[in-house]
Amino acid sequence: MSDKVLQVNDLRIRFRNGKETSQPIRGVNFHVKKGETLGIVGESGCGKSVTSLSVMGLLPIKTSEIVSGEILFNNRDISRLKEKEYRKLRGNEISMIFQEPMTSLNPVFTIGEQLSEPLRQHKKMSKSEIRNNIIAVLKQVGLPRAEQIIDEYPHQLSGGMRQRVMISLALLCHPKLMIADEPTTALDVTIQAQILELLKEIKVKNEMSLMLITHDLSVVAEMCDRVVVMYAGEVVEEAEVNELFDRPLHPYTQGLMKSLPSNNERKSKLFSIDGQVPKPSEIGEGCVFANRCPFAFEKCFAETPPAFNRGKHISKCWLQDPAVKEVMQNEERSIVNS
Amino acid sequence: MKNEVLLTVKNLKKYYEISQGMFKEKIVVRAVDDVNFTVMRGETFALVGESGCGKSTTGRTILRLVEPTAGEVIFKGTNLASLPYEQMRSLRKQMQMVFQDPYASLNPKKTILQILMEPLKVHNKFDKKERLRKIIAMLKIVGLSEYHLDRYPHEFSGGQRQRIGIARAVILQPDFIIADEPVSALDVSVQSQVINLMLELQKEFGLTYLFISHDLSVIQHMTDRVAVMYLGKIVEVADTEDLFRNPKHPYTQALLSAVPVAHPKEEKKRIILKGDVPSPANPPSGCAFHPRCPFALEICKTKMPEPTTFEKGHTANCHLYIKNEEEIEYVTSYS
Amino acid sequence: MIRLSGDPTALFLPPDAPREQIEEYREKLGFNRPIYVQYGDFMVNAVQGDFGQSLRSREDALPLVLDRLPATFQLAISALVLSLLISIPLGVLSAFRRNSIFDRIAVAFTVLGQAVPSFWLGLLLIYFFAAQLNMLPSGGAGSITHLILPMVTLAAYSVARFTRFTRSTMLDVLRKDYIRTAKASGVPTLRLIGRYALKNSLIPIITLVALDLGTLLGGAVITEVVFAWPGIGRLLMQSLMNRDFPIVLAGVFIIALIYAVINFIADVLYAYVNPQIRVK
Amino acid sequence: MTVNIPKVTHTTQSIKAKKQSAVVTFFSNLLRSWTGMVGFLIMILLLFISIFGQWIVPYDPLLADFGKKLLPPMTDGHLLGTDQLGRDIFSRIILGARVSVIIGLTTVLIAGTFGTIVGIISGYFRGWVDVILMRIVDVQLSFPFILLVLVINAIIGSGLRNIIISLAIGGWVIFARVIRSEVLALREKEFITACVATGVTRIGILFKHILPNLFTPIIILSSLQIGTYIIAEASVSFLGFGVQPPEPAWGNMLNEGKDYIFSSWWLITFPGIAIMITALGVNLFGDWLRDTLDPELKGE
Amino acid sequence: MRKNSLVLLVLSLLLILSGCTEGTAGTSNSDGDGDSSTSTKDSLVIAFEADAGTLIANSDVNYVTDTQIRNIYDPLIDRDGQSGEFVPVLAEEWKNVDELTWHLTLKEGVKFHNGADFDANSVKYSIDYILDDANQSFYKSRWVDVEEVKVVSPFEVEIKTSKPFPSLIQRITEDLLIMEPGYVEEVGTDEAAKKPIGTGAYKFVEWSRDNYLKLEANEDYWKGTPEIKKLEFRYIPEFSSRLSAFLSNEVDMFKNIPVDSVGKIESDDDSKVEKVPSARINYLALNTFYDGPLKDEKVRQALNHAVDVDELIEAVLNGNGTKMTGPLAVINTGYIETKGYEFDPEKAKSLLKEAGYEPESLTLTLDTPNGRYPMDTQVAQAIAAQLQRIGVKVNVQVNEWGAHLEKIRNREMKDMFILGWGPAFDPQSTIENLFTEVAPYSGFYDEDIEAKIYETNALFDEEKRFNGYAELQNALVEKAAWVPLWQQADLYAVRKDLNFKPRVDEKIQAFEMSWN
Repeated sequence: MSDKVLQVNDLRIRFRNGKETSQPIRGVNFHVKKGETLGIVGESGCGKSVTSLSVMGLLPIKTSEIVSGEILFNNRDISRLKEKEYRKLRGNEISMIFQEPMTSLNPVFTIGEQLSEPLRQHKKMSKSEIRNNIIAVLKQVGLPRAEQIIDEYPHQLSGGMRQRVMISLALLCHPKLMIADEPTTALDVTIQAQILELLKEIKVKNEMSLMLITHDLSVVAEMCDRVVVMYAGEVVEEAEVNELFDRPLHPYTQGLMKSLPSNNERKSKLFSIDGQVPKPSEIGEGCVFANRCPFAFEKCFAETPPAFNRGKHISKCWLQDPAVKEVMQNEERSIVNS
Repeated sequence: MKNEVLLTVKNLKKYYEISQGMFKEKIVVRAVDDVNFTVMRGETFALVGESGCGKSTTGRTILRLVEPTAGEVIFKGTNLASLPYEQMRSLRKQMQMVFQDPYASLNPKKTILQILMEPLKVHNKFDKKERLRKIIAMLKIVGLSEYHLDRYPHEFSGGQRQRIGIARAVILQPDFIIADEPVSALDVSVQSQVINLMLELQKEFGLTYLFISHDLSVIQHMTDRVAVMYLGKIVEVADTEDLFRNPKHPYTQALLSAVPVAHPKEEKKRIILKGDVPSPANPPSGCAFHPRCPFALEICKTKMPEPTTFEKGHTANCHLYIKNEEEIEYVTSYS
Repeated sequence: MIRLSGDPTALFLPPDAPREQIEEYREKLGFNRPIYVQYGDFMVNAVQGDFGQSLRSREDALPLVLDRLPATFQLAISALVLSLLISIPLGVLSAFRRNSIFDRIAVAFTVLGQAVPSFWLGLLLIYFFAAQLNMLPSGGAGSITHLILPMVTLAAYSVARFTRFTRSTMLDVLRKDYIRTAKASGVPTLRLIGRYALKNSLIPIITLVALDLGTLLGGAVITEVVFAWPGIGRLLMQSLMNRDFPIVLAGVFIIALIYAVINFIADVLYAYVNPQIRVK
Repeated sequence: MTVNIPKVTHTTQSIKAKKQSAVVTFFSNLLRSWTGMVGFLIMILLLFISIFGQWIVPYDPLLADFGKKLLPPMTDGHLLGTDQLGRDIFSRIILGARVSVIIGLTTVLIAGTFGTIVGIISGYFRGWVDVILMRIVDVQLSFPFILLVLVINAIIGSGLRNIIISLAIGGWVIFARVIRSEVLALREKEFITACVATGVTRIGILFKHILPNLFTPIIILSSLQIGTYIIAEASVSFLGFGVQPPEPAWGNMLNEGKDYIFSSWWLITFPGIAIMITALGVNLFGDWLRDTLDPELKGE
Repeated sequence: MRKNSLVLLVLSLLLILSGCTEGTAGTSNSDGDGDSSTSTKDSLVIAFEADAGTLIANSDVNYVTDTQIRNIYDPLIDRDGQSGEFVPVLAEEWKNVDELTWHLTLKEGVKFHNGADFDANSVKYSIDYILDDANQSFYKSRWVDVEEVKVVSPFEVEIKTSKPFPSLIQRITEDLLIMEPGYVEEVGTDEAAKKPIGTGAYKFVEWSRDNYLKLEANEDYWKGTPEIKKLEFRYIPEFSSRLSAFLSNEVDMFKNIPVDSVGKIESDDDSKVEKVPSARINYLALNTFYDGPLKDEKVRQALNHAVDVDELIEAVLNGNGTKMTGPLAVINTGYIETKGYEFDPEKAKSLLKEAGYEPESLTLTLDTPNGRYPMDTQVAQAIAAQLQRIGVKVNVQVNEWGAHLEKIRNREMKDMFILGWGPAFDPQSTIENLFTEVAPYSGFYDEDIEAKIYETNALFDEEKRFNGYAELQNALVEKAAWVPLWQQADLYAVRKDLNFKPRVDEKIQAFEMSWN
């Protein structure tokens, strides 16, 4: 099992807001292997960001709680580490880049001041060493004029440059795992292409694993080796990327792909998943997708489906139950071909 | 049907002056800089470009939500740009807008009934009873129902709000709707619902859309013609299919190539552009794209390119096409 | 604006002065003219820095006012420093340990602090520390002990306001993405708050402090009266009572000027901590 | 071709969300915050005694009784003692409440109305009107509020009516400022743009869309300003301007009492407590209102 | 790397603060503080409610100014502190040559603080200073009848008046202080107003506006060396603060204790209260300029019967006042005992009825200043309460002082108002200024009385003059122009071991004091 950098087992997280509690994450399992890029894909509110923050230990202390489950990083459970211990990991062995490069950099400190932080915290280096290191990394992420940029303030840089700065911040200590939470969502297409290219490149160069969180299936297609699909706080499907795009098993994944305009004939009516994601308070027994699923039958509303494996392709849908399959053998119910 | 010109935009300009303090000179931001295009009745005309390219401003300037600095906007033969306020106001029943942020564009203090009633009242359409019937019918068309009437915008989800926004735009039965990034704020699954709705409505009411978006896949799916904008200027105009199949302008080519693949097995040739979009306050000389253009020539730095016309009304503003065909062949295949 | 209710001549001339002389004075001082003429005249002179002479001492009003400036500065600045020294750590701590007992007490304190009128607080302090305990002088200037009570009185309101503001700004800042970024780089909590969050909160705090200086200067008027502090405020009050309006106007003018200057300084400081403005 | 109508899921929330009357919402919100509740109760109490005070006072607040001067609290049936003229302090405080309430409410009404009108004009019509109005506001804002009130009061003379006028003259600028910036912010809101796009008239936009959205900031600002006015009046009266004796106002009670600070502590204690409780109540209520009505500020 | 800017900010501000504090702390050396045990105390700190308006003589009529600068300047003639009689100071003798001429002989060998000699020129200069319009002296109105001051010899002057000026000596006594002509000429009036030079017992040291005035003993003082070497006047506007400063030994004496606080000071071991009936009188004016019931003499008399002055003195002033029955106080030179009105509510009611008023239907307005005279508002309210007893309703209107004066002068007063007058030694000033039609602060006018006033004022013969004023006093009482109240009691809080005898003319002369 040593090839798994990160393993998340049955993670459950609860949020408290006054007297109300909600569970944005309900029993999430996945892992990231050494050197691979894992995509976590899902729509807003599905819990993908909460998952990533929990790995970083950045969930708000007062209002959130890991109810159960474990987060194994290099086979060590870090889910209940003390803040001080966690700090040794953050920015050092696990690092993270965020969606909004505009707001994720502190406007009142220079790039150099901010980039020196992880090195100060985790490496014993002299000031000049730190500076040289930073300049090197800034160059590595393709920033021109690195020597000048180090003394500039974030507002003097464009969005793409800021995201590069963010990436270099995450790279400084040569982490084993980098989490990228929607790293290109706020960027223009041409800049997105630059950044994705850069991420691919540095992942290989730095021999690290990448956990890419996105709502954009095409980014997943572009970047990932393996994909986890999340819906309403649960992992509904997990597969190797080609496998997933060729044979999505879960109706939600199928619907998601089908509703992309590029997967539809021009000007035709797009496929769409009816209805909306249930609110946390509305989730009860049964499959979380049942209320929107075109194939839902009684069992879906009554019982929560377990994860069914088809090789390394896992999906949480009663349709994948061999028993059910038997019954419906003759009716091919995948909407991919409908 | 597509031969009737509905809207012509001629030399439209919108400059903003930004004061830099008392003693410094004002900066002039050329948000929209000499834009020309025509929209035919019944078609969906797209404006595409990256953030800050002026596509939204163009849309708003056409509707006089932003006063144009110069230029003409001829809608059904009337120049909107010089129309007195009151006349413009009454013309608005023929041209409506759908906004990107469905929450911000609905008055939080008004119920859905009030929001939908307002356009009817303002333009004095139908009598009172008729209005309510019309509103309920409209709600049903956009997929909401009668009992939503007394709700406030915050009680709806993003997708539902956008339906309300669309209902408000369509209820006056306008000829022309400008949709400014109508689906960008929505999740994929909801986005497809709204796109479907817009397509249905177009068929039902014979609407003409000016569709503003940065999302190339959406544009490819639902529009008839596309204008690509860069730094306040239109660099290329073509039929949608033509543009996606055969982009002429290097910027368009880069833009299309930057779109991530739809399937992991798909191989894609990429033109990765250098650097970022320059500020419209300080655009580069000559062709605004030249500092990032992989094919930039000497002339690009100094001279603004004129549009070159290709088959089927496909035009592109690029110096490359002034030269002979062979060279173009050479340059483009080199990429 | 020029003629206060109550004719100043009455207050300066001896009570047995005959009517003619009073009229003569009024004429000499220009009170017999229509108010708008007086006003216009005053404005013309004031712009040139000439506020006229004090009716009582027959000296130029402006130097008389400027004379008191150091005392007022001393009071206002020491109160400002005191309130910043208390309120910033308090607000930061309170924001950091949000909803803790400490935070609740701090919040209650600030709410209360904003409701206590400063002159009353001054009276209470005099009652306890001067009248009852006989520890501190109840008024006047001179030694540092004279400064304590008026300084505390004047600072109290600002402490409440600044604490409250620091707390909410800090809470705001702590929610910001860049704080999360810093956390994700492994920055320790203390450093996070002391260096990162604080500098960001400082920007709005500086603005507030500058804006509040008006309140502080206004409060200084009352505090100076309560504690007989020989500053502009007390001079103003006396002159108001005496209808010595050249002094009143010069004083009000000077205070407005100080306020403007301080706002300018705040702008400079603001630019200093906020690079978005500094580097354009 | 028929239009496809997507299904709409009826979430439990939307079914539950029946229209509640505003009053019910108000109180259910209020009950959830004990600080808001305390503030509200104080305000109700204040309103009550300012209306019915003259009938519930145990003694005539104006009647001097030299035989009973400077009695300490709880003697001879005087709950809070008597002052230097033998007047019952409790009764005077009760009657003083009316002065404070009248001043607080009237001033906010005058300053608020005027300031709001100026703010709307300035923010909505902009241009040179805005420039001129805001220059006036700026100039006035560079004078400390309390000082301005004091000077104005000295000019126009003391008394209840004049202190209200002074406070209003000193106070309208805050309203003008805040309302202007609200209007400016509202103008930029997309829903206003949407109104323009719909073809709503300018007047229609102002009255139907901007004004209703100003209601919340006006209410919040007013409630917070009342406390400021009450304290300012007390300060001015304390300094010998403002409300004049024998009319009992808390500020001038303190003014009269300050000479007795060494001998009779109760003269300066109780009126001060009354001011403090009032300001506290108004502020708590104002804070609560802001938190409830302005969701954008709700975080804190 | 930049240091935390907050720390910088705070440090810099602290620096400013400490700078300021040291500055002021340095100027006020530790005099006046405690050390009551040491026997060799030679400094005195006196608290005043307000600063001097100016330090130049002959300009500001305010008593606070006058009291202070009289320690620096000497007058020509002074009053005896107890009897109020004239006593020579820089003038050795004075005589009336004719109706329009006065002759004064001056003291020789007196030197100013700067070493200059005092002589007739100084006197001429000082009087001319008052008369010169350019100096805007507030005293001028009282001196307009002076035509010329003639230097007869170095120590003799002759004052010529344009019309008979019987009260000239009074004016000289009360107003005139002698300035050093050479010094004022040299430095100019502005400078002289900040750094005074006189012949007085104390020399100027330092003046911090609204803070303190410091003087030191003039060792060469012609009357002898003052025992108190350092004299400081400190300005503390609030009574409570003055009291606190006094009780904490910061201040050795102050004037005007509110009557309710007398006990507090008397109970202090280190302190005593000194008291003297002053030449300042308080009265209730029954305004005849207002067209109301008080135009009727009977009503005015009724009010005199209805107000119980004794009760007011006891209940409101705690006995600190000396009852008056007529317009003049015992201290006045022209005083005669008048027969006052008995306190008789029944009589009052019947008088009102005679005048055609039902007491219960009568509503009067009473204006009072606030804090100008001891317990003034309280007195007003007490009077209101007393009148209430016979059924007359009185609305008390409290005015801020300036407004009060203006109302009187503009004849905007309604039925009654409270006013004080003084220090009044000379009958003319009181009677002329309070009972004639044109006098600004008058509240009473009667044709016959006015004629009599002008007639008496012009008299030169002492006896005739006295009789004239005696007649007037009786007439005014009869016509019930006022409800005369009392002579104020001047109450001084004084350190127990200070030798101090309060003067009837309110002056505080440190030269007359010493420590035990």
